[in-house]
Amino acid sequence: MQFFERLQFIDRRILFLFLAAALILPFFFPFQQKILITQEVKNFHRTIDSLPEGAVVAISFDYGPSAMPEINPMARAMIEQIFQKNLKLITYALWQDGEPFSIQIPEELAKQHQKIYGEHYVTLGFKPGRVAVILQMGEDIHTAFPMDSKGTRISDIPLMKNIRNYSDLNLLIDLAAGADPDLYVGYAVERYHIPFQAGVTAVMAANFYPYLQTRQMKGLLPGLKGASEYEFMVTQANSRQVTQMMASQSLVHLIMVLFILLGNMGYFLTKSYKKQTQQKGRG
Amino acid sequence: MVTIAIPWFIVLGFAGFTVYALFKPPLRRWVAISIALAVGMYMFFQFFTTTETPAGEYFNEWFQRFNKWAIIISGLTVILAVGNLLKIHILKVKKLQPGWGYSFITLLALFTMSLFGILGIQFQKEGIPWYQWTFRWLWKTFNVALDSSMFALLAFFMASAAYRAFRARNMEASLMLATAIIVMLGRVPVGDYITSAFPTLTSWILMFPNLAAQRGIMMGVALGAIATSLKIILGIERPYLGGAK
Amino acid sequence: MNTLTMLAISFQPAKVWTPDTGFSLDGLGIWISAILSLFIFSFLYKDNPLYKFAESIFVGVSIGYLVGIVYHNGIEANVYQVMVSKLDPATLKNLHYFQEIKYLIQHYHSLDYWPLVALVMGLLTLSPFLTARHAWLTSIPFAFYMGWGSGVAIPANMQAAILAQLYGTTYAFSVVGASLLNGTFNLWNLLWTFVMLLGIVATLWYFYFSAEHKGWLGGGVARLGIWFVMVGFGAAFGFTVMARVSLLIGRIEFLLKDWLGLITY
Amino acid sequence: MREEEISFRKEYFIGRGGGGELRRMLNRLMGGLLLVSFSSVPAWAKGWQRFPLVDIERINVFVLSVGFIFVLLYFLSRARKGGSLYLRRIAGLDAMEEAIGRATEMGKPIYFINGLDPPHSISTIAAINILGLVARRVAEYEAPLKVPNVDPMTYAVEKETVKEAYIHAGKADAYDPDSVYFIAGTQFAYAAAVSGSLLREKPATNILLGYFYAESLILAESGAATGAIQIAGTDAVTQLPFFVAACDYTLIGEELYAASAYLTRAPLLLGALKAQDVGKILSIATLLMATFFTFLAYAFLPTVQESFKEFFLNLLRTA
Repeated sequence: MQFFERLQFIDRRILFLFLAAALILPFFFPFQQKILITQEVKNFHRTIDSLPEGAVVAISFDYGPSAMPEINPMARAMIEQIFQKNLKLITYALWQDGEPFSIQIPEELAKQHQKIYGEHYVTLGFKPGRVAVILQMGEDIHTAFPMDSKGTRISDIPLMKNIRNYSDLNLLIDLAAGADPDLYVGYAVERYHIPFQAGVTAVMAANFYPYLQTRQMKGLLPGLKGASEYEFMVTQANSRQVTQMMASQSLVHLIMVLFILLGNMGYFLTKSYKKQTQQKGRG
Repeated sequence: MVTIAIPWFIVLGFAGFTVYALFKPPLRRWVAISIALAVGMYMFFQFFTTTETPAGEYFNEWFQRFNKWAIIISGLTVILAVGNLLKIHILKVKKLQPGWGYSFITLLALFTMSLFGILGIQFQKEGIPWYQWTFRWLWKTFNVALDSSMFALLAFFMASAAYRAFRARNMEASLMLATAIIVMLGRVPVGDYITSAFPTLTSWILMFPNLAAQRGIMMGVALGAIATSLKIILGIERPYLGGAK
Repeated sequence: MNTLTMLAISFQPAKVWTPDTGFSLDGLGIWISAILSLFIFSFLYKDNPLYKFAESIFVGVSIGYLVGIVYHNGIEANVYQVMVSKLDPATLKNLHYFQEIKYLIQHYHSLDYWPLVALVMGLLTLSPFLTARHAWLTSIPFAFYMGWGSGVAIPANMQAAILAQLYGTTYAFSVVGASLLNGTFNLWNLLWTFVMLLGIVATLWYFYFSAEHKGWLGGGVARLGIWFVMVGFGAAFGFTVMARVSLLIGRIEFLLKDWLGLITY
Repeated sequence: MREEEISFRKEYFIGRGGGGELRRMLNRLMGGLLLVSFSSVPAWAKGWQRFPLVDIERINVFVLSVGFIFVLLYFLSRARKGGSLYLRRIAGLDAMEEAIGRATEMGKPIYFINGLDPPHSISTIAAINILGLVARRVAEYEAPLKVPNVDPMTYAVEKETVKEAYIHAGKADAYDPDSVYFIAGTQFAYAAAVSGSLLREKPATNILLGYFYAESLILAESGAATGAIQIAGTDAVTQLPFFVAACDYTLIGEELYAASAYLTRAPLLLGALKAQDVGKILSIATLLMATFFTFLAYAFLPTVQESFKEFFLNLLRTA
């Protein structure tokens, strides 16, 4: 009996040890895993893929450094695909902590693809107000963002000259660590009828599946898995970083499931053992 | 001409009312209540108007103006955050309460970061590179490291909570446990190596039962949000009065 | 690939100072970041002064960062720049502060004054810190903001979270129904669509408080509702495990790669 | 009236005319009514004819929203007058009663932990309402109560609430002014401090009500480790799974408001809850009817007009 009971109360330091091992080992012994691409990610890829050359895509960076490992790979792959397809890109941030990402990532990739700031892409920077910004962008982006992240008036930027509001954008993408896609669906998609999709942290992902069925969201990238699938679709191979992260992720999930099962086994065995002894006592 | 003057009358009317209320304490809360009512009603009804006529455009112009104001005001609520932080920590340092050292560090971090933030993100005037560089460096060193470590910490708690507290006590908990395990295995490639049923089942769970539950919850939450919004507009519930009733 | 040699050879911690390039702020930043991360992780053992130290810095810098970024992106861009939007930016750029003020006063007729209303309203949030008697003034910006938010929230919720969801469910049935006629019928589709409907109805019924959940129908549907909710929560739980682990992996990667240089790619 | 003006008005009032047959029907109806009512407008009021009218595309949203306003106002006024509004008893409340009883038997403290949100957020209001009743019951049993706090404003409100509850129960001398206390000002510090004292004191019962963030996990887990009976309630959907996993009883989402309204009969909560219930039952009815008839029409009535088949779809269409 003691053994069963002990299964339920393994010291958490042992659990942490296993966890740490599962996390760190794949960094030194990396292994490639098969990538199975889910429908929501396929849809996400196709939405961008089916846009005509020169179409305009806006990406909203609504996450902070804490969600960086999950969402940065998405952002990179997404901008990669956009630049490969010769689409125009606008980035901005509704979370103050997302602003540096909304500037750095496009700039890095623009260098690789020889894209020119102001013609092929624009970074508008951060704006407080969330719903207010989403609504005002539907009416007039030029008044929601009077200046870009560099301090130029956006009416002086060639790319922004013909872009007034959502009706001039071909696609809106939200990279979110919170409930911002809810706000986009409520205030932009329904009100202004703009095609929309999102890449989100796994914490929020389960909440957004209703929007996929109603097509309020064209596609969804849920968490690191979504990022790895999408990256695979765009570049035909995963980057080393994402491969390794997925490897660690796999092992950790296995360990966690194992421990949960152990705990429950202990729970049930203890319970049935207690029942048995009670019956004996009665008899 | 008259139509252009109307909004000015309204804005000045509210301003006048506010000034009047400065001397008439019983009237004070009515300033806020009437503003919430007027703005809320306007935003509500504007949704149902078209913009296809001059009058509709005029309606829309005010809608946009309110949006722009909301952007500015929500930016300025940072004053509240800073004010509260200063109030708590300055007091602590002044009275040398236990832990005043930490408060001092918080204050120091706050001042350094806001100073370099304000000087560092130079827009119109040519920026001083030293400030800009320091600002980015501070952000990368402190904000990124602390924010991401803070949340990385949760993984450990998550693991120990999942192991120690997650028991199939009853039907409900068992269902949740089973789903969680399937999703955990179905969302990593390893699950597919065990059996290809995991990813398939995960997709099914997400697209049907999960969707149904989330949609049900979503509709309930939306009804709640509508009810709360209505109560705020109509002044039945007055969260904006806060402590200053 | 010989992974073990990789481990042995590539131990290259971030360098604060090298003979060739001299002092490196980047290296220093990485060291500070890493040490602060370890301070935070020490919380796992127990709450301790190191953790508290890191946490107090975090509270300070996160708000400090907000101050800087809101000042520029919120106030400078959306108040000042909108006010002077009719003036020539190039001229303004070359003026010094006093000249700029003088220039603005001279061109007072071509300024846009509307943003000032919001600025004044927003600055009223300062009132509790300045005067106790007129602390109530702070309710004005909040009343505006909450009234505004509530006004837009009602139709948005009604449209996106209620009507559109009802539409989506009904639409799924129209597709299944039409498939009976055009020969693409699949029994599973019908079944799963029905499961979806059942789940939505049962969940809504579970959260219906005006009737007792009794009898085989009322009680049964409510029970079904909570089962669906639990499956939803299970999915969320599984996803959350995934998310939290990803964040930790990201942090460990920073420590192993950027700080210690144990892995190189 | 000139021909072009009529056509202008027709076009104007009738709107863009998108959507299906039902919407077109509604358009015609509305447009016709408006046309009739405006055809006799005197010349001096001509300017008003150009005043914007309802965007016919959004008429269904308008009707439902306005309808909901009236339902809400009706129930609020009834709740205020003290009319009898039926709410079913939430199962979690029995569990709470039991848990308080158990704590008394064991002579161990009861912890009441509320989330990080300030006192004006709806979940904190609900939690404070329940705290009042819990405190009264605790005072009757004379069990020790502990309420650690993170938000200074919530702290002040809860202190008053607990004190009043003790006075109400006639046990004013048993009230311990330190039972409600401020423990830490930030999220994780709060979680650490509370979980530390949970592990030290091993309370018999933990009640976690309010709006929780990532700290929910730490709190619920350390509570479960001590073997306390845990009752949780929150409307933070992302945190609910942890509570369900680690607590003996969980009030899910709106159940928290319902429990609060049931106990206190607070008109604000009660009225809103009843209005939401009407919304829910209407949604259920619409769903069942719409899916059933739409399915039947599409599956078995191939010859019927498209507009008939799309009746419900048009009614619900928003885009």
